[in-house]
Order: sequence, then structure tokens, then C-alpha cells
Amino acid sequence: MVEIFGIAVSMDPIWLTLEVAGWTTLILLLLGTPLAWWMARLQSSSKIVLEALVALPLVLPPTVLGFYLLIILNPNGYVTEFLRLFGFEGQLTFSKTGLIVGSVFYSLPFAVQPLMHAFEAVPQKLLDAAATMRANAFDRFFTIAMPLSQRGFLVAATLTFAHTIGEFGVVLMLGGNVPGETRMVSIDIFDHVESLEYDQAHLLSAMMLIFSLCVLMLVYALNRRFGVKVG
Amino acid sequence: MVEIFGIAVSMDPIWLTLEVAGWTTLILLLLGTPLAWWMARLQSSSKIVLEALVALPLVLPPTVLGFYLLIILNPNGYVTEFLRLFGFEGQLTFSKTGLIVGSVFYSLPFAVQPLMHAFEAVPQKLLDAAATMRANAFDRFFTIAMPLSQRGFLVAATLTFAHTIGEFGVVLMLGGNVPGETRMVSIDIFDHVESLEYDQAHLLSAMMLIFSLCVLMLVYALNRRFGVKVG
Amino acid sequence: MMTEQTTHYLRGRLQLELGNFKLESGEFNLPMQGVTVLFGRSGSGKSTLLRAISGLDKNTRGELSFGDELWQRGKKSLATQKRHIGFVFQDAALFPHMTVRQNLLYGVKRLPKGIEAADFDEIVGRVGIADKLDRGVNFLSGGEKQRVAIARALLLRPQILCMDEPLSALDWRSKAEMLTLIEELVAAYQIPVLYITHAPAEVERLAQNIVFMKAGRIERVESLQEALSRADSPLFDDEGAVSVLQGRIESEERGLHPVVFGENRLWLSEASTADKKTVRVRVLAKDVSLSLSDPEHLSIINHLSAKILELIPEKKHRMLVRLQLNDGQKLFAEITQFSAERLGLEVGQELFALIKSVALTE
Amino acid sequence: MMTEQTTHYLRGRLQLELGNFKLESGEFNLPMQGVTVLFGRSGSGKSTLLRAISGLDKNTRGELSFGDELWQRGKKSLATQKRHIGFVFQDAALFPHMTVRQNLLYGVKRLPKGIEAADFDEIVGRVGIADKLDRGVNFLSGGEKQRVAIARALLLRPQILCMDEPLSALDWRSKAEMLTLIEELVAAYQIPVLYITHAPAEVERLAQNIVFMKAGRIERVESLQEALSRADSPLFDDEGAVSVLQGRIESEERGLHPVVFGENRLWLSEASTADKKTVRVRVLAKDVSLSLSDPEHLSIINHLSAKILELIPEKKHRMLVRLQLNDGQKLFAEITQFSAERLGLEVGQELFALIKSVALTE
Amino acid sequence: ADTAKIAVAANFTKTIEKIGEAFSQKTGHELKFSFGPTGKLYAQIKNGAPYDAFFGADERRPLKTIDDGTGLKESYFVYAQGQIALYSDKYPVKESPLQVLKEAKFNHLAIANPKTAPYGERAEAFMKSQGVYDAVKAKIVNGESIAHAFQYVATGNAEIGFVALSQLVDPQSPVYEKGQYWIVPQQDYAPIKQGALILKRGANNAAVKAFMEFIKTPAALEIIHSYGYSTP
Ligand SMILES: Nc1ncnc2c1ncn2[C@@H]1O[C@H](COP(=O)(O)OP(=O)(O)OP(=O)(O)O)[C@@H](O)[C@H]1O
Ligand SMILES: Nc1ncnc2c1ncn2[C@@H]1O[C@H](COP(=O)(O)OP(=O)(O)OP(=O)(O)O)[C@@H](O)[C@H]1O
Ligand SMILES: [Mg+2]
Ligand SMILES: [Mg+2]
Repeated sequence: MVEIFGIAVSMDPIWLTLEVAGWTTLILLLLGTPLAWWMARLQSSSKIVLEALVALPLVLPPTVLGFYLLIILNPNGYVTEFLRLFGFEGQLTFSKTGLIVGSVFYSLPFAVQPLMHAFEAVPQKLLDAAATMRANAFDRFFTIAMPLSQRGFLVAATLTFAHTIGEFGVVLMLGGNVPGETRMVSIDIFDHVESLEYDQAHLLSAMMLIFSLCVLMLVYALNRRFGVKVG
Repeated sequence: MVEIFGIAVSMDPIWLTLEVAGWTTLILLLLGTPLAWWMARLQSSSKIVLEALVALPLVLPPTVLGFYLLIILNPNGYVTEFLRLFGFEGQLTFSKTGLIVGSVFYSLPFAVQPLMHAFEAVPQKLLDAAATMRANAFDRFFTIAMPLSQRGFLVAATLTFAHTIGEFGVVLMLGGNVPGETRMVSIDIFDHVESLEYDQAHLLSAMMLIFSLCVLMLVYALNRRFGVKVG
Repeated sequence: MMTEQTTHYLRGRLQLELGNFKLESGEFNLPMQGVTVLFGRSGSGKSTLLRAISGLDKNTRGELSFGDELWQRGKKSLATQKRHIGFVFQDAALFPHMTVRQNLLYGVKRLPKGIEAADFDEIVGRVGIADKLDRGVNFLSGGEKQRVAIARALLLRPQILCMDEPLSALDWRSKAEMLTLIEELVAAYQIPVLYITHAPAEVERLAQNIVFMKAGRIERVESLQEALSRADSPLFDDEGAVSVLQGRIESEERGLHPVVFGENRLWLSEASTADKKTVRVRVLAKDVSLSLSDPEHLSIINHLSAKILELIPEKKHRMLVRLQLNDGQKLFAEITQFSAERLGLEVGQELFALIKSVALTE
Repeated sequence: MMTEQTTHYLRGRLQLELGNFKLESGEFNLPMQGVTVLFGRSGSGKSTLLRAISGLDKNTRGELSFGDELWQRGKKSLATQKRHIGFVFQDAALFPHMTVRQNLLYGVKRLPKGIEAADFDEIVGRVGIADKLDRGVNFLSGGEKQRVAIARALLLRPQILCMDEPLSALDWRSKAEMLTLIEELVAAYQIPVLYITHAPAEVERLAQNIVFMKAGRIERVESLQEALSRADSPLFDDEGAVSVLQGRIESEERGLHPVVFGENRLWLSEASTADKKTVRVRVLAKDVSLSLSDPEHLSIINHLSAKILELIPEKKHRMLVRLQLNDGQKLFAEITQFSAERLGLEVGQELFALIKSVALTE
Repeated sequence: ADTAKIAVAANFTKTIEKIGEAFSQKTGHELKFSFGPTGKLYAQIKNGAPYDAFFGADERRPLKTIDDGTGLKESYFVYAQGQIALYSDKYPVKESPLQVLKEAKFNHLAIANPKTAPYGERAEAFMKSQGVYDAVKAKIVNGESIAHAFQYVATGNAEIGFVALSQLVDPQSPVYEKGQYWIVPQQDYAPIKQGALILKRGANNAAVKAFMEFIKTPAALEIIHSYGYSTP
């Protein structure tokens, strides 16, 4: 608990939120990159189905999505059973892991869509040129496709990060709003609003906004500075 | 009310949702396009601030955002007063207009970001070439920049549409859940979950998912068929 | 189609900075008549100048006017689309989302009333893309793209046609066809052309005036004649010095075309346009031999009497001999110093310049 | 640096469909030695064949092997990066997110152990981009980009170097420098080159063998000599027929370089490499004059005795005369039919071929 | 000392936090409250949420956990009764509440969603029983929870609304001593009983047991009453 402008604010949710948003962004970039690359290179009609599937988490209201995730990830459900085979202990829901799993799932389209479109825009000729210089597929991906898709990564990362910070429905459902464990800022603000503590709500909202504004501006500024324009 | 698999389902929320999502997408494309184009052409550091501002609606939990919109758009507030100057009557909140305004605001980043990045990728040389063929700035925009940014429009439109369908917090907050007027599917599903009517919730969710999957697949298929790859 | 037209001047001075590179053209005043070639080494700023003239670069500063239209004053500039310029870019710049036909018609549709496009079928046929009209431009070879770009600009009959190395990706036969096409359209529609090329042969074929560029400056502007009369002309490439003689063409005799200037007569084995009265004949200095007497039993039929104006020793033990023909036109001959000594050449000496007919091109 | 190397053959037959266009090379078996030029009109499939050979197009079908490495069989193909091919693309294909230096070093860093890159400073200096190493590649002129692309491929000393019109955007002086550079590196490192060009001069300067392409097929493969001995060779462009004579070069006399073949002797006013023993001399047919007697008082010092093998009437009232020199080498002379009649030329006749020294290029 | 995790209906947030503070001070046990809509808490409990006790906003859902086998039947009790009040800062609801409703001059009347929130259900039932429902029916806007309905009124979007008394008597409330309200007499609507019970995983948790006792002590009841709730 710290006092800001004479208003008591608990810092735990803030740190937790940043942690979850950070992990989610990281995981989504790690998972989303190969997925997006693979999808970008697909020619067949299965690509269309995949594209649509990736966008689906958007269609359900977050609370409802959270509700279904709750059912799927429940400690006696198949997913957990399956993970137990690999020595997983504990529970996917009502823990930080649960928050991250839910956010990863929910923010998937924000990571995959911009990445895929960025990858599709990488000129084939440049990849060809790299191949003639003995770069194998991995090498070409990391040295040509990735740097040229920098903008895509930026959009993916900022949308994912911002969206996870503002995420509410899924984390409330999956996390359970346990103080110090799964209570994120969004839930905290909501609770303050619900219990008429508007001052705290305003303050927290303002803090999140200002902080996010700073982070976003920093990211965009760095991007301008080091960004490449292709074509 | 219709019966599907023996479960009574009210169709009103479905039509309303499609209507609101459609309008929101349309409005956001109309508003977002000039905004994104303008931002894409900006060179100064104000661009960075703008980019960050556009991403901000993501950072607040939708319910909280809805709460603030409730404050801003209230019938005695400045926004409504201002609109009254232009002959606006009635109230922004608890109406379809309000839902659309809220969704537009909330989905802004999903429309503007992909559009802006698509516009930035349009090769200057092609715009130059068009200028030498007597195309003025508008003409160049509509005949060169827009068709070449088709993918950006697609991402913007699908993200916006899907996101509005799944939107919950803002519309819940602003709409007042008036049956037939502002009760959208997302709220309807949520109410079913809350009142333990899981059958209806499942059915509605499945309908939304299947419908959205079809729409998305159709859009992506059309895009593949008529899409252009630049570079 | 032939219309009388007064010559407009393109005058001004332009500045443009691109990173380290500085274009600072200096004052210029170019008559916009026929083809004006921008010539200079790679990186000298030719493309940059052409873009600045077209108003394509927003950072252009300076003054520019075309006839009595003001195109640029300080930071203020007339939008490109109002300048009625045609532009063929170094790398085609075709619209990837359109077919060849749509690319070609893009500009035509935007022509203001009163300006008529060139004949579509004719241009398309002559440029050689008639069978590719409905193809997407991504499915063209390098040369085909360039041809579409040329056709696209030619169709518009612009006030000024800017061409940035339009023929670099073409094979020599297409190049020759395209040069003829450009030449004819320029003549028929009286379109002044600003033309960037690295090929001296294209310069000598097309140029009326030449703008020599070096390190971002216009070094000098000369007519083709002036440019060729200097022994150190940058136009002289690995083929060496070149002279261009002008004369009256007379009717064909025994398959040869006599060109008359003064008392001299040159026999051309080739002359493309019979309806022209005066022609330009391009003579490479290394194709000119010298003889002290009028030789016999020789396949060379062009024997021009001439006087030595100047003897210019050159690298590689060569000697450039500047000759005056008896109608006053100048002619370069390039021989070895060994030959010059052997024949005992001196300034003022009268002799015969021998030129093979087949080496002459109009 | 000079290493002995056995000649590998690139053999196979390749198919590739691109929309309406069908590449169907037919069986080929190309010795990979020196420079092999792919020659053909725009759209004939040169670039497509080169891409297929490099394995850059996944839809390539057919057979291909290089030496005893199997590169393609049916649908299966060895990945491009395993073929150790160097490639200079028609439009440079530089990496836009890297500086010039990073572009140059990209391939060098990936060279397997045991293969040494060419000397960086030397290549960079000779290609003429030493002062632009730290610039982003978007800030280069068209010609500069092409030079970087050439340097990038040359540095790698690949097994085969593929070059798709590498010099099209260069001015003639850079072109000449670059040609010399390519020639020397090919010789020094024994890199076989597959080279696409539209310029016959580049072909004659570089080619060992020529692959003629037409409408997606390999029409024929010939050595340069063979290709030039046909009167209708597609190599003959607007400059007409060309002969290439080979002879022994002897030490300089009075600034001239004598080249001896049989009893004949040609005087070159220019010879770039003094340490070579045999040289190629390129003679344009239109630079060769004929004389029934050995003339005097003439600046032309090369008088070769020759015999008429054939008289080939040509368009434009010209006559192509095929001559045999007394060591058996063939030489074309192009004269007007008027001259031929005037001199009364016949097959079997002995006469003198006159060639100006300054018109000869090595 | 033990730690207990307790799921609490959102409307009771402030009250229970106050009680919890007093409890922790006295016993040294630590309590962690998770707040949320009752239906959501129920769904979580059904799917394995690690809560030791459940304080619902009605009786239905806590009782349902007993059917599911997650709630302990014997521990069930009603911990508070909500009171509803009609609030407005525009209309004289204190003097003539039914008149105001009948005339229905306002644009919007906010209530909690009768389908999901007991406060809404009772408000609707009350209006029906007084014969004013048809007059206002078209003007009703539904808040998702009672807190939400209150926000409609507090932000001026609805001129009048049925809210919880607890939201009006809280000194922190934005409408505290603003406007006027009328407490709907208890006898005019079925009591809004809020039920609580211990969940299976809290069966052996000393902190939970202690808290369930503590909340029935006069000290706790005083807090509950001070927030506008009654007790049975
Ligand atoms: N965007 C840029 N930023 C910085 N420098 C540039 C930029 N564009 C071109 N330059 C530099 O400006 C100079 C002139 O370029 P320009 O393209 O006008 O040359 P050019 O005469 O057309 O050459 P080329 O014959 O090779 O096409 C070059 O040295 C080039 O490196
Ligand atoms: N992706 C493609 N799809 C369909 N047709 C294509 C495609 N790429 C090239 N072509 C066609 O294939 C033919 C051969 O093209 P290619 O690029 O090999 O020609 P080229 O001989 O290199 O010509 P140039 O000298 O003009 O570069 C051309 O007619 C071209 O239109
Ligand atoms: Mg240029
Ligand atoms: Mg090609």
C-alpha cells in the first residue's frame, strides 16, 4: 500500500499486471511468430480456415470466453490431465499461470494477424538473394524476414501488451480475483468502481493511462529511429 | 423467440449485434482511413504521440472505459450539449447510437493501426508515377494507395467487426441492457451464464462462433482470390 | 497531327539535399525542343534533378518556370499533377494491382478535355506488348515492364516527357525499335523530352541539347554539335571521338543514298526516312582513315577532301586529327601516331578522308 | 591464387511453367568454364532459366546436375543455399535494412570453412563503392546499387556465378571497369559464370560459350567462335557482323602491339594485359576495307593478305565478304554492293583486308 | 494463524472488507476476498476455484453449491438482507414515490437486471405489485449488477433508479447527502436474503470457521447495519 495524492493504492495489482502482460507478450511473440510465418507461406485453402480460426477468440465476449476456458482448463479436465503426464503439477486456473494462459489465448489474433501480414509483405526476391548467399531457411528468417517485419512485430507487441493490460473478463473468470495472486489492475479498478471508491478508480486509471502512454511512445519512438522502410 | 434444438432463443440480440458491429466497422473504416492516412504521412514526433494515443483505449478495462464514457456522454455533459448545437436530440447513452459510439471508440486501435501500417508500406514511387499521370492527391489515394492497402483494410475490418461482436464491457456499461434496443448477444450470453442457464449460453456461443467463422472464412477467401501482393 | 508550336524554355535553378548528396543545379535555361539529354556518370544526380524538375520531391527549393507557368518559387511548388509531365521511371514503377491495359489507360482517363491521347493500338503495337494487355504486371519480364512504362507515358502526349534510362533493360533490337518510336512520336506530337541515358549512341541519335552533370551540378549545356566538337567531350566513350555531319539527302542511286554538303558527297548505305531533307550522319573518328592521295582499287567509296586543322596527341599512342571539310564542317579522324609520322601529317595539309559507307549511320 | 581446376559440366533439362509462359529448356550440357552467356530477346526466358538453374523456383521440374552433384531430379531439388551459387539479380535485390557493408558481408560470413572470400578492400575499391560502405542501400543511385550487388556476389567466389544483366544501369566507363573486373576475377579464381546480357559487346568481350534462347527453349549452344562465324548470328546487332581473331602478342614497337597469326601481323594501338600470350581481337566487319593492291600513302597500317571464301549479299545493298586469312582464321568484311561490283570481287580472289589499328579492340 | 480465501458478491465488498479488518486484528487470521458477480463466482466454484467460503448476493446460488457437492449444507446461513431504495436528485421521490413512478416523466429508470440480480428482481416485483410497472416499463434500463444500476443514476444518465440503501448511506458515495431517496418498506417486497456457506475445501480451515462465527457477533452486525443492510 502506498499513498499517492493522499489516496491509498495497492501496488500489487500493478506489478502483477505488468508481469502478466509481459509474459503474455513474450509467449505470444514466441508462439505467434512461427505460426504466422507458417501461415504466411501456406498457399492452400487451409490457410483461410486457419486465418478465421485465429480471429475467433475475438468473437466471444471475454467473460464468456473465460467461462469456457474455465470449463476446459478445470483441474479435472482433459487439458490438465494431459499436462500431468508431463509432470505438470498444480492448476491452470486461479493462478498466475491461468491468467497468462487465458491472456495468451485471448490476445492470439492481435499477435498473429499483424505478424502474418508483415511476413507476407517480405519480398521473395530478398529471400532468394539470401539463399544464394548460403543462408538456410532459418537463417533467412532471422536475418531477412524478421528485421523486415519489424513493424509487424511492433504492432503485434503493442496490441498484445496493451490489450492484456486492459483485459478484464477472461482474467476475472480464470484468475478468481485473489488479492496478491490474481488481482490485476483492471479488476482492481473495477472493484473500486463497484464499491464506490471512485477516487482510487480515477487514480489507478490515470496511472495506467499515463504509464501506457509513456511505454507506447517510447516503443514508437524507438521504432521510428531504428525502423526500416521496405520498398 | 425461436426454438433451436428445443432451446428458446431470442433473435433480437443477434440482429442488434450484427447491426451495431456493421455500423461500427463502417464508421471506423470511414473515420479511420483518413486518420490513418494522415498519420502515415506525418513525419514529425507528433506522430509518435498520436500513435500512442490511438492505442490507449486498449489499456483500460472495457467496463472502466465504459464507466468513463458514461460520465463523458451523460445527457448533461459537454459532449451531448455540443451535439445539441447541431440539432441532436435524445441521449447518447442507453441507445443504439450510444452503443455504436462506444464501440467505435473502443475498437479505434484495431482499425487505425493496421491501416496506418498498410499505408506506410505503399511505395512512394507508385504515388509519384500516378502524380505524373495527373492524378491529384485524392485520386492517388483512391486508385493507388487504397487498393494496395487492401490487406490492411481486411485486417482492420475483420478485427473491428469481430471485436465489436465480442464486445461486452463497453456496451454493457453504455447500453443499459434494454431488451430489443441495447441488449447485444454478448450481454445475452453473459446473462444466461449468470443465471445458470447454461444451455442457452452454449447454444448462443456456438451460433456466434459458427456464424463468425463463416463470415471470416468468406472474407479471407475473397481476399485470396482478388488480393494483390505488392513487391 | 503535325502542329506548329513555339519553343518554351525551362528555366530556373534548383536545390535539393538528399542525405550527404546536394543537388545545386546552378542557373539553367533549357529550350524545350526535341530531346534534351541529361548526361553524367552514375551518382552525379541526374535522377535527382529530373525528380526535382517534375516536382516529385517535396524538399526541392529554388526557382523553376516552364514557359510562363511558374512551377517552383522557394518552397512553393506547383503540384506534379498540374505540370502535365510524363515520366518513365528507372524501374518502371508499374501499378502492381492493375493489368497492363489498366496501367496504360490510367493516365489516358485523366487527360483533361482538349488533349487527345496518342493512338492506343498504334503505340501498344509498336512497343510490342499487344499480346500482354490483360496480364498482371507482376508476370512480365524485365524488358517487358520497361516497355509498358514507356507506352504508358507516350500515350499521354505530355508537355514534357521525362525518361530515366528507359531503355536499359532492352535488347538492342527492341532498343532500336524503341528509339525510332520515341523519335517519331517526339517529332509528330512535338513533345519535348528530358532523357537520362548512359549510352552515347542514344545521345547522338536523339539529342538536340545535352545537359552535362557532375557531382550535383549542371556543368554545361551544349547542343549536340558543340558537345561533339570538343576533343575531350564526355560523350566520347570507348568508341572514341565522334563527329556528326549534316547534309542534304538526295535520291537513291544504285542502292546508296548520297548526302551532299558543300562539294563533298557521302554515300550512305542506309537511310531510314526518305522524306527528310536534311540528315545527321554520325561518324566515329576511328572509322575515318586518311590518305595523301585519292586511292584506287579500294572498297572505300567515300573520299572527302579535307584540311588538317589540328593534331591532338592522345593516350595509347594515338592521334586525333581535326579536319575541316570544304563546306566548313568539322570531322575527327583517329589514327595511330605511327601512321601520322609515316604520312608526315602537319596542320594545314590537304588530304583525303576515307569513310566506309557501311560504317556510317544516320 | 591461380588454381588448377577441372571443368565441371552443368547438364540436364529443366521445365518450369509461369502462367502462360513455359520454359522447356531441352537437354543441355554446358561446360562450366569461363563465361557462358545466355542470349536471347526480351521475354525469351533467360531470367527464368537462370532461376531454375539456381533452384530458386520451387516449381522447377526436370533433371540437373553440376559435376557429380545432383541438383534436381523430378520434383526433388537441392536447396539453393547448398548449391554454392552466386547471383546478381536484374534489380540488385539489396537488403534494405542493412548498410552497404552489411550487405557485402552477409554472404562472406556464411562461407563454409575452407573457402576463402575474395579480398574485401580490393573488390570494394575496384567496384567503386569504397566511400559508400556505411550508407543505407536506399540512399544509393541506380548504378550504385547494381555495383554493390556485383561486389556482393564476387566476394563469395561461388562455384557458379549467375549474373542477370548486371551492368544495365551503369555508364559506359563504369561498365568497362566492371567488365575488366569480372574478367580478371573469373580468371584469377576460376569462377564459371552464367551471364545474361543484351549487349553483344559484352558477349564478345566475355563469352566462352553462348546459349541462345528463344521462346523458352535453348535453341543452340555454341562457342563464341562458332557463333561469330555464322553470317546470321543473332549476336550481330546494329553494328553488324563481327569477327574475333586470335593471335600471339609480341612486345611493343613504337607504341603499337603487334599480334601475329600465321604470316599476318596486326598492330593494336591498345592492349591491356602485357603478360598474356594469346589475345582476342574483335573486328567489326564494317571496319574492314578491301583493296585489290597493297595501298600506300594511307593511314591504315594493317594490311592482311586474304582470300575471298564467300560473298553474302545483305539487306540495304550491302555485301558481307567472308575472308580466309593465310593461317586459316576467318574474317568478315562488310562493304557496299556498289563497291563489290566496282572492284569486281569474286570467290577465290586474293586481295588485301585493311583494318585501322584504332578500330581494333582486344 | 491461517489464511482463508473467500468469494464475496460484489455488492458486499466494502462491508466485508471492514469486517475482515476487525476480524484479522482480533484473531490474527488472514482473509483474502475475491469479489465478483455471484453467477461468475458460482461458475468458478463449480470449476475448481480455490475458495474456502462463498458469500452470495442471493440464496439461490449458494444453495446450488450444496447440490453440486461443493458447499457444506450445515454451514449455510443468511448473513445480511439487502434493502432497496428509490433514489433521484430530480424528482421528489421522498414525498411521493409512487406518484413519480406513475407519472413517469423521467427518461430512464435504472434498476439492476431482474434476471441476474436479486435487487432488480425485487424492484421489478415491487413496481408490479404497486401497479406502476406498465407506466415505467419502457423507461427501464438494466444495470448488470446493483452497483452498475447505481452508476447510471450517479452519473446522471438515468434520472431515477432503484438502488441499494447501502450505496446511499456510505459517506464515500458520490451521492451521499445529495438528492433524495425513499426506502422501500420491507413488507412490500420479499427480503433479499444473502446466503453464505463454507465450501468443501475450507472445511478444515480454522480461519474460515472463526470468521463465520465472527460475522454473527454484534461487532460485525453493527458494521453490516451501518452499510445499510439489515439482518434476519
Ligand atoms: N534518398 C537518398 N538519400 C541520400 N542520398 C541519396 C538518396 N538518393 C540518392 N542519393 C545519392 O545522391 C546521388 C545522386 O543520385 P541519383 O540517383 O540522382 O544519381 P544518378 O545520376 O541518377 O545515377 P545513376 O546513373 O546511377 O542512376 C548518389 O550519390 C546517391 O548515392
Ligand atoms: N511470374 C510469372 N508469371 C507468368 N509469366 C511470367 C512470370 N514471370 C515471367 N513471365 C513471362 O515469362 C517470359 C520469360 O520471362 P523472363 O523474365 O525469363 O524473360 P527474360 O528473357 O529474362 O527477358 P528480359 O530480357 O526482358 O529480362 C516472359 O514472357 C514473361 O512475360
Ligand atoms: Mg539514376
Ligand atoms: Mg530477365
